[in-house]
Amino acid sequence: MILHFLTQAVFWFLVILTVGSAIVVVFNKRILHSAFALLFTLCGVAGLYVFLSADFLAASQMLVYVGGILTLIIFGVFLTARMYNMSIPEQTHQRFLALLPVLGLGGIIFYVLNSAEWHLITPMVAPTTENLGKMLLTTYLVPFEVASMLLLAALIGAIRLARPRKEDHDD
Amino acid sequence: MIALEPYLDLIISVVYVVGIVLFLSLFALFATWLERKVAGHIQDRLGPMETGGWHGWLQPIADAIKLLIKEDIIPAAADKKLFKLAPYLVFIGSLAGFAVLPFAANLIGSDLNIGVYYVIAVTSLVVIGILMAGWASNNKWSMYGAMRSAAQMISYEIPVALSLLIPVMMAGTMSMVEIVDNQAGGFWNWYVFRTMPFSLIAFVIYFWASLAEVNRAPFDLPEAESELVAGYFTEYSGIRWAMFFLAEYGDMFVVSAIAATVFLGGWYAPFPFLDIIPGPIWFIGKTAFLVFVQMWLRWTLPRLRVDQLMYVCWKIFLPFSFANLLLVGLWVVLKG
Amino acid sequence: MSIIEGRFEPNIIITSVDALFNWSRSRSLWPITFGLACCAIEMMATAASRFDQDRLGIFPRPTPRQADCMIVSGTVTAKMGERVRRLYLQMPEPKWVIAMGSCANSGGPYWQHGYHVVKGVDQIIPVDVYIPGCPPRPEALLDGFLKLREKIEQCTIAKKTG
Amino acid sequence: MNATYKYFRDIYLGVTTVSLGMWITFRHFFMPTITVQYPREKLIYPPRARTELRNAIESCNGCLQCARACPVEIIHIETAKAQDEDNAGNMPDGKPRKLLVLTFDVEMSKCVHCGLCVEVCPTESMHWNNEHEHVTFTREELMRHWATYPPEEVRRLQERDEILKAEKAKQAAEAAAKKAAAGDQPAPKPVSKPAADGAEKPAQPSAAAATPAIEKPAKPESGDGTDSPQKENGKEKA
Repeated sequence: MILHFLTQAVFWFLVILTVGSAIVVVFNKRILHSAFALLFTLCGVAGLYVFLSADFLAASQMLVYVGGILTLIIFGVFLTARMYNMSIPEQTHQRFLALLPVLGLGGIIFYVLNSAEWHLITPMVAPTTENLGKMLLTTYLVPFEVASMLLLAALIGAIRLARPRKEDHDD
Repeated sequence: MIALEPYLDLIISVVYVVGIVLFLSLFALFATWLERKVAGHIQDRLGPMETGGWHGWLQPIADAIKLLIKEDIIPAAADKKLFKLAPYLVFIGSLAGFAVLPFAANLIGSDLNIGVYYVIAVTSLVVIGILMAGWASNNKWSMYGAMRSAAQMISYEIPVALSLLIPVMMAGTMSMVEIVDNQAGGFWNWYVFRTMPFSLIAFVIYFWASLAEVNRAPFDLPEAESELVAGYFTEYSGIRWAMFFLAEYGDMFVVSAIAATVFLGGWYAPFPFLDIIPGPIWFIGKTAFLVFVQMWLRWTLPRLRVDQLMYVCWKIFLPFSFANLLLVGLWVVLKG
Repeated sequence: MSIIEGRFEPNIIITSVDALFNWSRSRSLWPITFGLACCAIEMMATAASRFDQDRLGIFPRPTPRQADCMIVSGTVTAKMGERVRRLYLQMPEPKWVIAMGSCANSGGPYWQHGYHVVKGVDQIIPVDVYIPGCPPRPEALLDGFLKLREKIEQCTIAKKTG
Repeated sequence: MNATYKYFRDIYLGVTTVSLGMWITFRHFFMPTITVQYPREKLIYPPRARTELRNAIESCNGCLQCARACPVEIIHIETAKAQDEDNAGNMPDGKPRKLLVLTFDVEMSKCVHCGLCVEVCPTESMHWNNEHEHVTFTREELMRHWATYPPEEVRRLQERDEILKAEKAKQAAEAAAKKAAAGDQPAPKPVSKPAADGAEKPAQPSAAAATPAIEKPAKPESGDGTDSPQKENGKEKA
């Protein structure tokens, strides 16, 4: 009873954390506060993954999104001139025009949510890492390799951009 | 009287968490004392002597009480919310690592099957906390310290992860308990001595890179007092600063404990006949020895420059880790 | 501390809490490291192996936010005085100041004709302990810390200390 | 140098030098410490070490040489001539004490520990004390008062000295007047101090005025500091 209640409480805490900080991300005027609020959104999502017993995914979420992408965003904010205290204009001048895509997108999402078949699965306690690894290197080998090629290309491109030019610097 | 049976797990968890927090605080306190003694003796002096009876052992207690009752300054120009939040975030990041440390076969917070991966993941919380502290202080030194710290921790996460993959590959699991169980029966079974010299190189790379992870000398650029006052915690005083300090020593324990777990046989004794000494003592002993080596290194080596730091990471540790990984992978495959 | 200031007579609880607090404060005096002149060399010598101020729990800190006391070691010029005062104001309460050497005490050799020297650091910040000497030997600085301990031990949480 | 060679050489040097450094600190870890645990053990310095400045007032003859030598002018001495009624006793060298040291104040907060006062002291009463525990809580405490006379006694002795000096001045003026009346000297010297300075030259031809005139030159030697105005004057010139 208490355990069930606690589980529920943790779940709802995670939900409120995720959604609440996501709202802060969108509506906060200071861009860096938004970036830091994103931390809690990402952590909340990681917590929800744990509820789905996708532990590897949860840890990856922390490692990649919190450790990598969020840090990158914060660095981007830090290193952009005059961005520390830049306030984002909140008023929009075309509210009615904006309402159309919002309603359209919301309708599509609502339709998808309504028409999808939701399989309620019982959480598995078995390790997921082995299955994940096997599937990545067998069934989903092609998308995996395509993703790694993309990342490699990005890496090489970044190095190329960051390198000093020959005329600037010759040794 | 309600039946305690269903809640036993819960109660044990709560007790364990409280115990870990206590252990972390006590360890951090006496690690500061040990650090000052080690520094003293390396420099032919004594370190704390007068406070408390034997060799100034009450020194950390006096420091802790003083920090607790010190004025808590929040600078007027600081970003107050983030300024208050940052120490907790750093502390939580450090504490979360303790959840998977196997003090003994059944004395572990949670034997996750992704244990090693989990530890690497939660350290990213520390990075965000440090960035937050540096920015919220509204101080250029804090800012530089935070950016250096983030750059260094993210860079060094890669050699750390690659070196940790070697024992993971050899054990075929990421669960801490299983990794340790694979090293049972004498020190020649420890992963640091198997597949010589690859795993030894992996251990050395892990240990050095973990120094950078926890901002210890010779990689203490983020808090370099000769150039950046005190780095990201320049503006922190009293108990908030103490939390950063606690987190730093907690991190030292975590990285040393992981090294002890995956390379040095965890709670197993070096010789089978010494197994009568309980596991937690071996585990904490090995960890404490590695913490001692960290201090020893700190008082031996000067601080590196930023470019040297990055050179060591990207041009030495990274290629060696990759080569190491490949060779150990071959070894594992060929051995079957 | 402000909640309980001036509300209680000294009683058994107040005095024992005082004893604990004063013990911890006086045993863990962390000075902020900055040297102004030649006295700074003796200050460093005090921290070095021969005299080892760490024995007494004196542990230099790089930032004023973590410091408990300030060693004004050397000539305080009018220009530097501003900075010294700012560093002092940045330290968290409770805080103490040690004036080390003749220049910090009263201008030293510059007391007569030194147009550029603050004639004693106590003109800009409150000083608790004066150490004469030019520069004082490490023993004198250590003695200053010991005297400062005596002063700290008279603090009480029941009333504001000066 | 080949880049590859340099790369591996750097790694090799890094590993070996770090190991060497760790070996050195490890050895120091087990070496005996050289710390002097100050409040319990104290170093003894040679007698001339500039430790704490002290004046043994019982052997001070009030000659003011230290005050003149002091580069920061922080030694303030006032003396009075000893009379028979004072029972001033003898100096440590056995000669009778000529001057009473009424005040001997040193502003220790300004002292630069140069040691010049110790060098010039003829009686070695200024000395280094070989102690360090002279830390104070207030700046006023750093004003060292080494003379032992209570303030009212100081005032009484100063007044007595004034009276004696006024008498002497009167005698000198009288003598000068007598001399002027007797001889054919140009201007009479009515005031004491110019008389003291100027009396030497005109005194020589006249044997009648010899007695007071000889006393006068003797005065600046021993008695430049007999009273404060004279002392102040002397110091200003110095």
